[in-house]
Amino acid sequence: MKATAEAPEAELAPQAVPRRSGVRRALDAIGVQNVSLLIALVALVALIGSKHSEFFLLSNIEVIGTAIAVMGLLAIVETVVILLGGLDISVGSAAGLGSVVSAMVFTHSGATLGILAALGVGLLAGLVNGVVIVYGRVNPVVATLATLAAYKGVAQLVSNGRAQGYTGTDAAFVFIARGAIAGIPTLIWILAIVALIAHLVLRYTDLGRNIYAIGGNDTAARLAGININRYILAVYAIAGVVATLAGVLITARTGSGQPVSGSEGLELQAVTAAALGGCALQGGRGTIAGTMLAVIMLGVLDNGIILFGVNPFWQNVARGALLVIAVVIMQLRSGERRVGMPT
Amino acid sequence: MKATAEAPEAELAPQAVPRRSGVRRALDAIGVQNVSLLIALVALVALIGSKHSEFFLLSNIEVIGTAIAVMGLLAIVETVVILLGGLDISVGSAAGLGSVVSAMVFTHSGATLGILAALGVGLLAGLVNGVVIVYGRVNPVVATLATLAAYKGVAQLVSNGRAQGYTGTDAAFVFIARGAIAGIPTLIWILAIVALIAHLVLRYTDLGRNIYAIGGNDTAARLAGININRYILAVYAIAGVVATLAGVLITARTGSGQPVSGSEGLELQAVTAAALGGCALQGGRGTIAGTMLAVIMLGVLDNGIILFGVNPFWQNVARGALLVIAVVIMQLRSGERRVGMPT
Amino acid sequence: ACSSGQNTGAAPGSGGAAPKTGKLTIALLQKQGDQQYFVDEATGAKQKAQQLGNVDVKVIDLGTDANKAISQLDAVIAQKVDGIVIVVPDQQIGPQVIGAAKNAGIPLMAADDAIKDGTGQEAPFVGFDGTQMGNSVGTKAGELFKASGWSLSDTRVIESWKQDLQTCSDRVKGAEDAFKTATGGDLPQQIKIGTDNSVTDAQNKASAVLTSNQNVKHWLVWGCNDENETGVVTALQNGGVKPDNIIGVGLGAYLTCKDWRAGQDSGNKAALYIGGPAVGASAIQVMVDHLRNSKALPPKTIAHTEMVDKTNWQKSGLVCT
Amino acid sequence: MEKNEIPVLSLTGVSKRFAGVRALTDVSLDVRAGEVLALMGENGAGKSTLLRIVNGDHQPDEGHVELDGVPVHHTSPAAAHHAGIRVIAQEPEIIPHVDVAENVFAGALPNRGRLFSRAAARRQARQFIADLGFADVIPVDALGRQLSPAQRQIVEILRGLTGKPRVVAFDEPTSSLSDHEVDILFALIDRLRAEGIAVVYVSHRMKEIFRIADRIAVLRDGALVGVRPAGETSEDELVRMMVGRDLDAMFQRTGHEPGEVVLSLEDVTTDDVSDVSLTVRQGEIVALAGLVGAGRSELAKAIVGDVPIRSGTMVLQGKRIRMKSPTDAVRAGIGFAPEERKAEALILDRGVRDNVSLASLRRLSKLRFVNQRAERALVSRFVDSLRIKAPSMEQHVRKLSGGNQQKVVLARWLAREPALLILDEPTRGVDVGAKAEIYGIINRLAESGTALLIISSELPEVIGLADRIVVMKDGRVSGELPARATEEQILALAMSENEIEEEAS
Ligand SMILES: Nc1ncnc2c1ncn2[C@@H]1O[C@H](COP(=O)(O)OP(=O)(O)OP(=O)(O)O)[C@@H](O)[C@H]1O
Ligand SMILES: Nc1ncnc2c1ncn2[C@@H]1O[C@H](COP(=O)(O)OP(=O)(O)OP(=O)(O)O)[C@@H](O)[C@H]1O
Ligand SMILES: O[C@@H]1[C@@H](O)[C@@H](O)CO[C@H]1O
Ligand SMILES: [Mg+2]
Ligand SMILES: [Mg+2]
Repeated sequence: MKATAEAPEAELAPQAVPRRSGVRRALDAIGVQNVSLLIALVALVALIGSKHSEFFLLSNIEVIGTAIAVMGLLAIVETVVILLGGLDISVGSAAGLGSVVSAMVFTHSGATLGILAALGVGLLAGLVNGVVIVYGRVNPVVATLATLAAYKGVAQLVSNGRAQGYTGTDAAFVFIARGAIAGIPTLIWILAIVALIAHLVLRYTDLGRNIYAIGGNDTAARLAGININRYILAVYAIAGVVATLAGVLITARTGSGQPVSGSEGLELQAVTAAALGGCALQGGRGTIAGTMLAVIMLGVLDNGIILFGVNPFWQNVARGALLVIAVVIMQLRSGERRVGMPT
Repeated sequence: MKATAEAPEAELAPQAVPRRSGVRRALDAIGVQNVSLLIALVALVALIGSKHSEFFLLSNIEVIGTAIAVMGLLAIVETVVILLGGLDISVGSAAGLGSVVSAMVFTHSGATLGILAALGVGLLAGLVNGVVIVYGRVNPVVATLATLAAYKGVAQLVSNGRAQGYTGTDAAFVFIARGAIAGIPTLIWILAIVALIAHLVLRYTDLGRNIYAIGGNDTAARLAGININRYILAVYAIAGVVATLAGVLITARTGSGQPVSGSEGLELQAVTAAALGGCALQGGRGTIAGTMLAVIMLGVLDNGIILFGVNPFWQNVARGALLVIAVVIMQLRSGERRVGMPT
Repeated sequence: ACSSGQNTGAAPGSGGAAPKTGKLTIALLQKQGDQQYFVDEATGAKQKAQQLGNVDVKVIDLGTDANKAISQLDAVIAQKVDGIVIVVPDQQIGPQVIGAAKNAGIPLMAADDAIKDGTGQEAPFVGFDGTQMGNSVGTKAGELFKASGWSLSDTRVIESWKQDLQTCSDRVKGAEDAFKTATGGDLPQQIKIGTDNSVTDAQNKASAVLTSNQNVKHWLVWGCNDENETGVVTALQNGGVKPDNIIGVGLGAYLTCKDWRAGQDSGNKAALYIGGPAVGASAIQVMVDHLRNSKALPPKTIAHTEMVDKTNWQKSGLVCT
Repeated sequence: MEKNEIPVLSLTGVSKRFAGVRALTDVSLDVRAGEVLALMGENGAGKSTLLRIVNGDHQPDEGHVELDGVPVHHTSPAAAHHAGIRVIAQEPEIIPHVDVAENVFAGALPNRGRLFSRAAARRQARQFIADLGFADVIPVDALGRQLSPAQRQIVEILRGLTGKPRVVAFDEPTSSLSDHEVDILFALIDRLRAEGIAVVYVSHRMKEIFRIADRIAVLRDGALVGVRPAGETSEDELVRMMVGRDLDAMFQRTGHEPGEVVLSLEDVTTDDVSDVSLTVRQGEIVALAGLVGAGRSELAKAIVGDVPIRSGTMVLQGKRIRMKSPTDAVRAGIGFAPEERKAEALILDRGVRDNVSLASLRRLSKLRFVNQRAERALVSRFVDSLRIKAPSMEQHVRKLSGGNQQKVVLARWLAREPALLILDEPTRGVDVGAKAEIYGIINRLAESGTALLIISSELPEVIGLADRIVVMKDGRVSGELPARATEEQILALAMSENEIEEEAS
């Protein structure tokens, strides 16, 4: 066992940074992945800011913060689902469903009930996903691709395909969309609070640790006596609730319930953010911090592209290219050897 | 556990069917998964046909065949990519790129060069994916989500966002879109030939067997002397070529180069078909036969939904629900126990 | 039995077929069928069908996918519907669409976006003209701009649209041209935003625009549709621009009307009401007339449009949900 | 502890069938408090299946399980776990991206309310690991995926001892451990016995069985052949019970002159291995001995190009060569069967056929099409000679017993017939009968001129097979011994001075 004693760090090489200095230790706590993301983010900010100093205006930073709120919420729950070893593609249409339900119920019964109804529908939608997956034995990708279509249809059916209600004069919805607490926009607060809760639960409770265990090796988790099914059901249910919460934000921001147009494509963005933030799609690996960094980076990217006034076709190219570059930098720093499929 | 005790066969059925009778042997060769899909397909056909005898019109069956050609091609290569343990979300926009390139080059230099140019661009696009994944160490989902955006942008840029050219009077393109050989539409031939080649390669050559091995356990494959990187590059390159071939079909069918019509969700349909057809998204498990059955089933489903004249909102619900039902039937027949994430 | 796929023989024309009796099935294929405008159009079509009796309308959403349009068109042809009304996702596929219907001898008409066959001959059309719609928007914006007394130099126009949709580009161009004519002057500096035609996308992108134009005082806003226009206006207002400093002219009026109905002060000053239900209804009306009574399909049925604002929208027949 | 009348665990008439296989037939067995019951049987005899029934992972088709005389129907491992039943699985299940502390306490994390503290968990884990004697082998803050096979095995053992176990079953716990860890484990089992816990111990190693067991139960083809008190039976009797006949001598080394040098390493240094020089000749069997972590597997991977060589030279069949990847190595005629069958060698969801022929496909194909008949012939030759127990050649490897999976890995490389064959722990989990067969095959390969480098932690195997024994310690060669060296000689070279002292005291 001498070898171990003498060089315990190096031999655990690929990912484990040796823990020597305080800086090192701090970096380790953040994770190489996150440090790289941070570097990529700083580089991006420097690039944009050097040409467009307006970027640093407080108002612009608020703009970025509010623009990412909806997608950020979805990225957070997507992260939890991915950590568990699943995937939830249906979050986009669940958000659309939440948006119309909140606006419609609001019209009849006020904001509180409207929001609660939306979250209730989200709970149901999430549970349906969970049940289909666990008891119907349907692969999570197929299951949630199917419910992506189904929930979209339901949102269209209940709204008859029309934008619903008008929340632009309601104090609660206006507060969500444009209010602020301690000078910080409500939307940013909501995102930050959800992120913080997710972070704390994942990191500091046995529930969170069990999610990592299940996603990392479900056989190990099962044999160790963890009730995997219950976790899957619960996590999908929560994903549904948070997705409809995102829908409530869409309603508040746009002033009406949007059955589909407000939420289309959000699911892929959420998955992208999670993956960019370092989640392994096989499960068991990733952090909320990483995902949030990725969400911010995507938000900054979109903002910068508009500041530069890039033509929208170039925007697609730029977005794709920058995404690749960010990940390449991040990965090459980790020094993994270049064989096979990266995770 | 009574269930288990009473049906010990069912419990482990999927692959371990002992080879007793001829029937058993035949079923074994097809695979339980495929048998279940076949049953689901027959049930669906019976349901539609019982209400709408027009379904069985030869012309309608041809329509289904030609309608699935584009998506079918993408599903085939997606299957190969998934078997290898990867994913290619960019096939949709690669198809769009192929479509505009074929139409634009055609306008200047004729059909043959137009088609070759498209396939060449596809090869390049596929190689870029492969290089980014293998040497850039970018997770295949993130990489191809990024190139999904990038290739879409490129297609828009070269075409200035407009449909390109007019191929509706060109003999070659017309032959592809509406011609027939031995009474069977050219589009169906193309799909069938590509499917057959993929099937033969996967099943009967060392290349195919190595693809299964890499997807099943890449470390094992590597240590057995397989050059994994070369396989990944080659498979992504082929995926690019076939995606642009699908783009050529789009051009032929629509009569013009369509920059984005391929990327409006075709990639998710291709993944859905592969997964429904029994591909495990972790890699190493799945067949072209299963995927093709799933493609046909999705085609029949779409066709039936039109026959029934279902309102488009219900269509989404119905599509989602039927997809789930089909998989649930399939899975429950396999008798797998209901714990954890299904694969 | 090889076939080159070329059309052979005389294609049955769309006129002069024997009148049909009994139940009619008409397929309505629409691009972006999940957009409110098209949802309304489909509703109008169905109501008209019910009113005429014994007519079945099959509504099919094509998204923005031209390839899907061909597949679904093939399917309804194979299923032998009696007539086809199509809103194409891309006008370039006109020749294929017209050719396929002609080959099958099924009468076809285009709605919303006109299409031509290979020889340049237009298919019977019902709907609006993109450029003309844009003209109405530009004219109204021009009038409001003149009345406001703003100067060109402290004003910007935000134009927001899905840049790979031809009809959207036509509308924006139409608005620009008409604005100049109406004001007899130049356009203020333009800021063009590419969106996916959804409210949220327009809103997110416009927020960032505000950042890089801190010292602009006044804003003009138009776009492809109400989604784009209201999204931009909302973003400006959320960013602290007073409604008085915004002149937004919508296209569709189905979203702008929400502010008006609520009596909310807003930058949405006017909108071109386009009667989606009316387009759907008249498409079915002419098609059924053609099928039952052998009336020729009229080459152009331009639907009613009307510029509305918070004072008069209710009179136009616009239903605000 | 006095021996209770009522056994802690008892099985009555337990049967279990899988498609095409009778895994267990009418097995009745008792385990008492404070005893170690050894469970033996050939590969595929049903040992692991029996343990999976005990821990609720499988349900018996017939029969039932009793705990303290009360019938229990555990429908999940969670339920059995709750009742105090622990089964330490044959294949360690490790959670890759969390640390050792969380791996050990998986499912029963130390927390206050729902709150989890990493520092507290590590502290407790460190304490727990030290209490059980593995402090110097397992770093608590390493991540699961960074652990070596031996460490994984130990983590699996530790996990099974958390909480308040009443019954602990070890399914071949020592198959990837070397003697040092085995000793710690046995001390631990003695402690469990003293605490009145009922212990079941599965192993193919006779030496261990006689060292640790009170009674020995033997399974053959899923049926219980008999139970013997350890003091009243012999190796020969057990073998007869297991295989139904006497075995020939285990090792039949036919000494002969080795030929040309096939592989020669000079001062090879990698990240974990330093200055290794060694040669292997045609027809020679060189064994690499050493403790866990000595760097033997690393060296093997360096030879096949899977781990970079930082300095030094490698000469293969007279040519200086530098492998960039295992692809180069296989092409150059080197075969390598890695030690971790599940992670590194098997395609679990493919059949026996695909797994065995994997490295030979090129040779079996013409114009890239695999000649299926030749393939089947090749595979069935090895299925027969290694006695791989599977209902058919298409059976997915996942469904084979552990030992049979190991045989599949070996078959892949034996079928390939390379000029130099490197086998890392070739007989892990393989039963006595099959071991003899494998030794026979290795011997025949050597006779036909193959150069063999065999890494093994089982000293009898090293001594019985090798023409020469190279011993490694801390990443370096610490000495070389001729054939027929003694275990003591090998151990002396394998252990550092202070370890020897500890061992002595
Ligand atoms: N899930 C399964 N499906 C099908 N057959 C199985 C399954 N699990 C075990 N078997 C079969 O049951 C038999 C008993 O296997 P088991 O794993 O209990 O053997 P074992 O005695 O533990 O062998 P080893 O010493 O090799 O570990 C074997 O033939 C094996 O192939
Ligand atoms: N005690 C240990 N602590 C940490 N890492 C270890 C330990 N033992 C082995 N390793 C890992 O094993 C590698 C070197 O050991 P290697 O596996 O080559 O040794 P070995 O002699 O084959 O022993 P083993 O029986 O464990 O395979 C190191 O790189 C290290 O990652
Ligand atoms: O896309 C637009 C839609 O938004 C509506 O304005 C009507 O015309 C369509 O082309
Ligand atoms: Mg076993
Ligand atoms: Mg080793």
